[in-house]
Amino acid sequence: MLGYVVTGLGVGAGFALVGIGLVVIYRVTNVVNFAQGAFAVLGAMLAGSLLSAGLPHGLAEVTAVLALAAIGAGVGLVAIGRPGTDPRTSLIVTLGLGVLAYAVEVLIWGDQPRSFPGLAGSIEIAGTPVQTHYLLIIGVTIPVFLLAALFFARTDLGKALSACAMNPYAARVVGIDVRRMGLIAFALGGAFGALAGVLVTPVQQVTFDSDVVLIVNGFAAAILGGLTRPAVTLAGGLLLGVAQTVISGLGGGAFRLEVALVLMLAVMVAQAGRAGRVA
Amino acid sequence: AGCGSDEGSGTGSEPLRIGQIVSLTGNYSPLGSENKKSVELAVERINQAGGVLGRQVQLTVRDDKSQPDQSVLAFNDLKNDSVAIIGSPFSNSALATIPLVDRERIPYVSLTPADEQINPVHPYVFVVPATSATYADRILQHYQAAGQTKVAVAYDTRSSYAVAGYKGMQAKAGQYGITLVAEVKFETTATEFGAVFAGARSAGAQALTVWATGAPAVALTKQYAATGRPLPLMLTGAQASKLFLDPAGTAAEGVTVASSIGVVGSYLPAGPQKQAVDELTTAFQGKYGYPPPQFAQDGWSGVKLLVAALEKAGGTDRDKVRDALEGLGLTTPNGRYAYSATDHSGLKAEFIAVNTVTKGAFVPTAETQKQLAGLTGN
Amino acid sequence: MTTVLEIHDLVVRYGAATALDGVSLTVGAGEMVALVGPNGAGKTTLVKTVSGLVRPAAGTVSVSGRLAQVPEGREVFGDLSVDDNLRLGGWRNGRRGRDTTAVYELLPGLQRVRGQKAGRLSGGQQQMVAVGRALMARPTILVVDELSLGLAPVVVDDLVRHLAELNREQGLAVLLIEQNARLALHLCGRAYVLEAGRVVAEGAGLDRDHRVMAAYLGGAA
Amino acid sequence: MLVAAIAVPPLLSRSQLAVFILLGVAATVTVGVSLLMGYAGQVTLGQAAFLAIGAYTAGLLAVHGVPTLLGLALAPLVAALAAALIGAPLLRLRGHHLAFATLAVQLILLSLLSQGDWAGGAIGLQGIPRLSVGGHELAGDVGYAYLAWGALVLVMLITANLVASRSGRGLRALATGEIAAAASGVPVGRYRLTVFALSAAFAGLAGGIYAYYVGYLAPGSFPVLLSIEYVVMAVVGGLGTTFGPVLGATAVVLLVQVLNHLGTQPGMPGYAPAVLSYAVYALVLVLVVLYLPRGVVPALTSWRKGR
Amino acid sequence: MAPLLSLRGTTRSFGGVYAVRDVALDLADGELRGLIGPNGAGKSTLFNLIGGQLRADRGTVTLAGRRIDRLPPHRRARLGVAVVFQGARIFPGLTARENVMVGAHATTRAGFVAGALRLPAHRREEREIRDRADECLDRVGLTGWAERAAETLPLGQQRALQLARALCARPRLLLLDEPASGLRAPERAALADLVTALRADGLSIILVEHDVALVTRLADRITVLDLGEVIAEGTAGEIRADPRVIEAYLGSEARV
Ligand SMILES: Nc1ncnc2c1ncn2[C@@H]1O[C@H](COP(=O)(O)OP(=O)(O)OP(=O)(O)O)[C@@H](O)[C@H]1O
Ligand SMILES: Nc1ncnc2c1ncn2[C@@H]1O[C@H](COP(=O)(O)OP(=O)(O)OP(=O)(O)O)[C@@H](O)[C@H]1O
Ligand SMILES: [Mg+2]
Ligand SMILES: [Mg+2]
Repeated sequence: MLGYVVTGLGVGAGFALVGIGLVVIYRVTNVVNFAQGAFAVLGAMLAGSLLSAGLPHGLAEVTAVLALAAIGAGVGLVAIGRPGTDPRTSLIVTLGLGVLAYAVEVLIWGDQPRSFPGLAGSIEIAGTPVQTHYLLIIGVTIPVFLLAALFFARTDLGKALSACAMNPYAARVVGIDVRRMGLIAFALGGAFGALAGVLVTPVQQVTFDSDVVLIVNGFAAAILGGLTRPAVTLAGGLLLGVAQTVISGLGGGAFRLEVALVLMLAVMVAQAGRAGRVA
Repeated sequence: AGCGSDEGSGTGSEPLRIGQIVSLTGNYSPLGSENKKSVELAVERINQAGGVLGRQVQLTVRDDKSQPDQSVLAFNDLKNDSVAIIGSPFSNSALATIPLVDRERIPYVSLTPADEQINPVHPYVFVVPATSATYADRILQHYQAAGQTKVAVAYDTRSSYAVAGYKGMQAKAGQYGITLVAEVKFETTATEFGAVFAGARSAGAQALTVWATGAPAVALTKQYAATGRPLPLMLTGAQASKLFLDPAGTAAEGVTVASSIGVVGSYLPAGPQKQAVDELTTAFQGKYGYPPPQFAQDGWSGVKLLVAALEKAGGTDRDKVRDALEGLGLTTPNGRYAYSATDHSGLKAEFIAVNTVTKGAFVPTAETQKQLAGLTGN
Repeated sequence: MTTVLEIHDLVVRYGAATALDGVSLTVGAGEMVALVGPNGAGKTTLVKTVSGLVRPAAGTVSVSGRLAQVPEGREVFGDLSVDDNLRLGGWRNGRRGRDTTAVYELLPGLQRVRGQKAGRLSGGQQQMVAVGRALMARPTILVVDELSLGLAPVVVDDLVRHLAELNREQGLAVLLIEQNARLALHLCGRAYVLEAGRVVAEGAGLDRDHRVMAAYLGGAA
Repeated sequence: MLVAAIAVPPLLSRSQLAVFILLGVAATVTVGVSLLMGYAGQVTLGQAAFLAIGAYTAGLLAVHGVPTLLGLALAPLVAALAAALIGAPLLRLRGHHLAFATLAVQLILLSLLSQGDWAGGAIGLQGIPRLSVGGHELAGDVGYAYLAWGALVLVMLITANLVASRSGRGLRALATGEIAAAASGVPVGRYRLTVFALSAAFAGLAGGIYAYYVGYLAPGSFPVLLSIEYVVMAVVGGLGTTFGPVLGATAVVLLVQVLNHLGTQPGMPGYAPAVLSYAVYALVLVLVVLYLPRGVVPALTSWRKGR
Repeated sequence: MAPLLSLRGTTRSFGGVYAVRDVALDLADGELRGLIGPNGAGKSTLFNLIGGQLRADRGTVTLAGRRIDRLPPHRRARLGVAVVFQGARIFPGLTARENVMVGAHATTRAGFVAGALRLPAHRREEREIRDRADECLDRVGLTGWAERAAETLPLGQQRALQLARALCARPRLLLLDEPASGLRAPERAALADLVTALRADGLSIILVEHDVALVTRLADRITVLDLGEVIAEGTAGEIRADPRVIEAYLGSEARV
C-alpha cells in the first residue's frame, strides 16, 4: 500500500508540474493557457532530439527547458501582446497556438510516438516496487513548488506579477508594465511546461497530441487552487495521483479516472459551498 | 461530387477510382499515416506496372480526423465515384460507416480489426488485419506449447481492440487447457501499472498477456523493465512495430510480442509468401527509409486484395468485385487470405508469429520459426 | 514656474462620442490645481489619458517628474493584503518604498486591517488604500480622481490637511478632482471648470465667483 | 435563415448534403453553448456530453423498439433532466471551475459509456433504425437536412425570444452581476440551472437527430475536443448574438472540409493533411479572434453600421 | 404601531472579527433613518444582512412581522426590500433601460416558457415593465440615457441608474448605501428632492451617507455605528452634539 502511495505521489507530482505552468500564467494574465500541454510535448520532443544528437542527460533537458521559455514568451506575445486583448480571447489564441504546435511537431518529428530513457531501475517500498524515476520527479517537483510559492508570496516581483491579473488597470496605475510581466509569466510557463514534459516522458511516451491528457490532468491539479495557488496545485496533483494509483492498486483500474474526477468535483463543490456564503 | 482531379493518365481510358478513408489527424493518425503511405505506394507501383484492367488507378483520400461522423462524411463524398473503398484504422469510424456500406453496396476493405465488422458478416465488408480473436487464439496456442497453464490478462477497458482480445482469450482459454487466473483492467490514460504486475504475481500466474494500444503499452513495458521483469510478458499485434519499439527502447528487450508474419518476414523460407513480404519491404524501405510497420502491411495487403479481386471480376461492377473477394485466395505480406461467404476475416492464427524482442528487433521464437518454415505460400 | 503636467488641446473620443474636445491644462511645480465639473464632464477621461489608459485622438500630454494617481473607483489589488497594496504603490522606490509607517499614521483606520485582503475591506477603507498607495510612490505630482469618495468626514479632514502639508513642505503638485467642489476650490489655488468636454472657466478664486458657483457647482451657499 | 433552410437542401449533392446535415447538428449545439456563455455567463467545456446523452437516449430507445419519434422527443428531455441533476451540485461552481467540472462530467460519461455493455461499450451502438414518422421511414438525406435545420431554426427562435424576455434579461443581468441581480429579485440559482438544462436540451435534440441520421453511436463520436470545438464556433461567430452560432459553426465546418480536400489532393506530401489542417485551422482561428475579438457577427454588424 | 423592520441581536463576524455586533434597530413604517459611522463600522455589512447578501451569525431580521433572515436575497426582494449598493453595481452589456427593467423582476412573474414562446401575457407584462422603467429613469433624471450601454455612463449616472433599478421594484423598504457619493452639488440637490418625494410616497428608507449635511437634513432619526455596534441614536441635533460621535466620525463637520 505504501508503495502505491509513493508511486502515486510521483505520478501526481507530474500532474502538478503541468499544473504549475498553468498557475503561473493564469496568476499573472488571467489566461488559462491551453498551449501548456504543447509546451510539455515540445520540451520533451526537443530534449529527445538533443539526447539522440549526443548531448548528455541533464544538459539536453536544461537546454529544452530554456528553449521552451523563449517559445513561451513568443506564445505570450501573440496571446496577450496586442493591447486590449481580453483574457477570454487570449485563451482561444493559446488554444489555436496549441493546435499550431501540432503542425510544427508533425513536420519536425512526425506523428509517431517518442520517448527517451530516464532514471533506470526500481526500489521496493513495503513490498511494492516503485520506479526510481518517480523519485526523481518528486525530488524535482517539491523544490520547484517551494520556490514558486515563496516567489509569489514573498518577493516584490512575485507580488507585482500577481497584481497584474488581480487588477491590470491598477497595476498600470502603480507603474507595473503589465505586458512585460505577462511575457515573463508565459516564459516561466513555457519552462515549467518543458520541465514537466522532460520529466514525465521517460515513464510514458509523447505523441504530438499527448498535450490533451497532460493538460486535463494539469488543469485538474491546478483548478483546486483556483488556478492561482501553487501549494494547492501541488496538493491537487498529489491527491489526484495517489487516488488514481491506489484505486488501480485495489483492483479498480477501470474506474481510476472516474473515481479521481468525482473526488475532484466533490472537493471543488465543497470548497465552493464554503466560499459561497461569504460574498 | 466531382472532387477528384479529372485528368486521366496513361492509356487514355478513364482511371479507376478507389477511395480511402483514413485517420490523418487526431488520435489515430499514427496508424492512419502508415495506412496511407502503404496504400499510396501500392497504387503507385500498380500504376507503374500498367494499372488494373488496363486502367490507371486513381486514389482519392479523405481524412476522418479520428471521428466517426467525419468518416461518414468522407464516405458520402467518395461513394459515387469509387469502385471500392478502403476504410479507416479507427474501429468506431469503420462501424459508423458500415451501415452506409450495406445500403450503398460498395466493396469496403477495412483496415481495422474489430470483430463486429465480420460477425455477423456484412456482405460488402472485408477485414484485412487479423482480428483480436485470431491473435488471442494464437497466443493461447503459444502458452499451450510452452506448458504455461496459469495466465494473467490485463487489458485497456477503453480500447475495443483490447477488450475484444481479452474476450477472445476468455472464450477460448478452456479449449487449450489454460486458466486465466487474474484479469486486471486499466484505462488508456493510465501511467502507473504496479497493480497489473502485483495482481498477476499474487494470483500465481506463469505469464502475463497485456492487451493495449498506444501509450499505455509503452509505459507499462518501461515499468515492467524497471521493476525487474517479474514474469514473462506477452504483448499483441498493436505493439508489433517501431511505434512501440522506439519509445519503449531497451525496456522492451526480452518481451514477447505476437505479430503478423510480415513483421518477421526475413525468417520466412523462400517462396511466394516471402516474395510477397520482400516486395513490400523493399518498396517501403526504399521510399520511406524504414521497414514497413504492421499498419503499412495492412494498407498494402488491402490494395493487393482489391486489385486481385478487380482483375478476377474482370470489371468494376461492385457486386462482381464483392463476389470475387469472397472466392479469393491471395498471398500478401500478412499471410494468405481466404475470404468466403461466411468468413470475411481472411487471416487465420497460422499467420500470426510469436516473437521475442532481441536487440531492438523482433525475433521469432523457436516454435514460431518452425511455423514459419511451413509457410511458403503455396 | 516650471510645469510638471501639461496638457495641450486634448481630444478624446469613445467611438462616435467625443468626451474631451480640445482641453488644455497645466499644473506647475508645487501647485495645487482643482478640476471640477458636473458628472460626465470628462474629468476621469482626462485622468485616464494622462496615465496612458486612454489614447487621445489629438493633443499632447507631457509629464515631468514622478506621477502617482488615485484612480476613480479605488481599484485596489483585491487578493493582496493592505500592506502589500501599499508596498506595491512604492515598489519602484526600492527599500524606501516598503516603509509604510507614514501612511498608517496618516490613515489610522487602516492599521487595524493591515493584514486583510484589500478586496474584503469596506468601501471607505479601500479608498484609503488607494490614497495611501499613491502616497507610497512619493510622487512629485499626484493626480487624485475623487478624494473624499466614501470617506468619513474626519478622514477627509486629515487627508486634506496632509496634502496641504506635503504641498507646503515638499512641493508636491496636485491635480485634484473632488465631488465637494467647495472643498476643492478652498484647498487649491487654481481651478479649471470642465463641462461637456470643454474647459468653461479657469483661474484662481473661482469659489468667490458667484456666477461660476451658481452655474456649475450648485449655488454659492 | 428559414429560406436558406427550406431552399438549400434540394440543391445540394449528396455529399454536400451530409455536410449540411452535420452542420445543422453542430449549429444547434452551438446555439446552446452561445446561450450559456454569451448570455448567462457560464462556460462549458463539456457540451458534447449532452449531445451524447440525447443521441444515446434516442439510439437506445430505438434499438429497443420504442417508436423513433418518441425517442426524438425524449432525447432533449433526458438531456435536460441529466443537466438538471448534474447542475444542481455543480452550478455552485463558477468560471473556470465550472468549465473544468463540465469537462470532467464529459470524461466520466464517456468512460461510463465505453464500459457499459448496455450502451455497446467502446465499440459502440450499432443498428439504430432510421427515423420514421407515422410508418414512413425518413430515409433520404434531404429529409434529415430539413429535420436538422428545422431544429436549428427552432432553437434559435427559442433563444431569441428568451433573451428578449423578462427571464432573459434576468439571465444577462446575473451573468455580469450576480449579487445585484439577486437583490433585484432574480432567483439566481434556479435561473442558472434552467438555462443550463435548456442548453443541454438543445444539444440533446441535436443528438437525437444525429443518432437517427448516422445510425451508429460510440463514445469516440463525442470526444472532449468536440466540446471545445463548439466553444470555438460560438466565440468565432460572436457570443451573445443570434446568428453568431450558425455563422461560427458554418465557418469552422466549411474550413475543416476545405482543408481536408486540399490536404488530401494527390501530389500533396504525406504530412500535408496534418500540417494543413492543424496549421491553417490554427492560424485562421488565431487571426479571427485577435482581429475580430467579439466575433464575426458583431464585426459585420458594426462594419455595416459604419458605412 | 409595529415597526416595519426590526433587527434584534444581529451579529456577523469575519474571521473572528465582528463587523456587526448585537445590533438592535427598529424602523417605523414610512420612516427615513440615517445611518452613519466611520469607515469600516459595519454599515454596508448591516445592509447586506438585511438584504440577504450575507447571512447573520445570529440574531433576527423581521420585516412587517415576518422573519426574513433565512430567506435568499431574491425572496427578500419580492417581499419589498430593495438595495442601492455602495459603488456602481450595474449590469454592463445591458442598456440603461434594461438595467432598470431587471429591477421589475421582484414584482413580475412571467417565466422561461412564457418568454421563449412569446405568449401574449408575457408581451403585455413586458410593455408594462418597460413603461415603468421609463418612469423610473425619468424620476432619477436619466431619460436621455435610456439606450446607452450602462457601463459607458459616467459614475454619477451609474449611481442614479442603480436607484432607478431599485425603484422599479416598487419596494416598501429602500436601503441606500451612499447614494450621493460621486454626485456634484446640483445632482446632490436633485437626489435630496427625490428622496424626500419617495418618502412622501410612503417608502421606508435607511440612508447611509458620509455627507452629514445631507443626512441631517433628510433623516428623522440617525443611528451611529462604530466597530459594528450602535454607539448612538437620536435626532440630528443630538447626534451632532454627541462627543463620541464627533471624536470617531464627524471631526470638523460637527462645527458646520
Ligand atoms: N468606455 C466608455 N465608452 C463610451 N463612453 C464613455 C466611456 N467612458 C466614459 N464615457 C463617456 O465620456 C464622458 C465623460 O465621462 P467621464 O467618466 O470622464 O466623466 P467624469 O467627469 O469623470 O464624470 P463623473 O463626475 O461622474 O466621474 C461621459 O459622457 C461618458 O458617458
Ligand atoms: N467579506 C468580508 N470578509 C472579511 N471582512 C469583511 C468582509 N466584508 C466586510 N468586512 C469587514 O467588515 C468591516 C465592516 O465593513 P463595512 O463594509 O460594513 O463597513 P462600512 O461601515 O460600510 O464602511 P464604509 O463607510 O467605508 O463603506 C470592515 O472592517 C471590513 O473589512
Ligand atoms: Mg469621474
Ligand atoms: Mg460601506
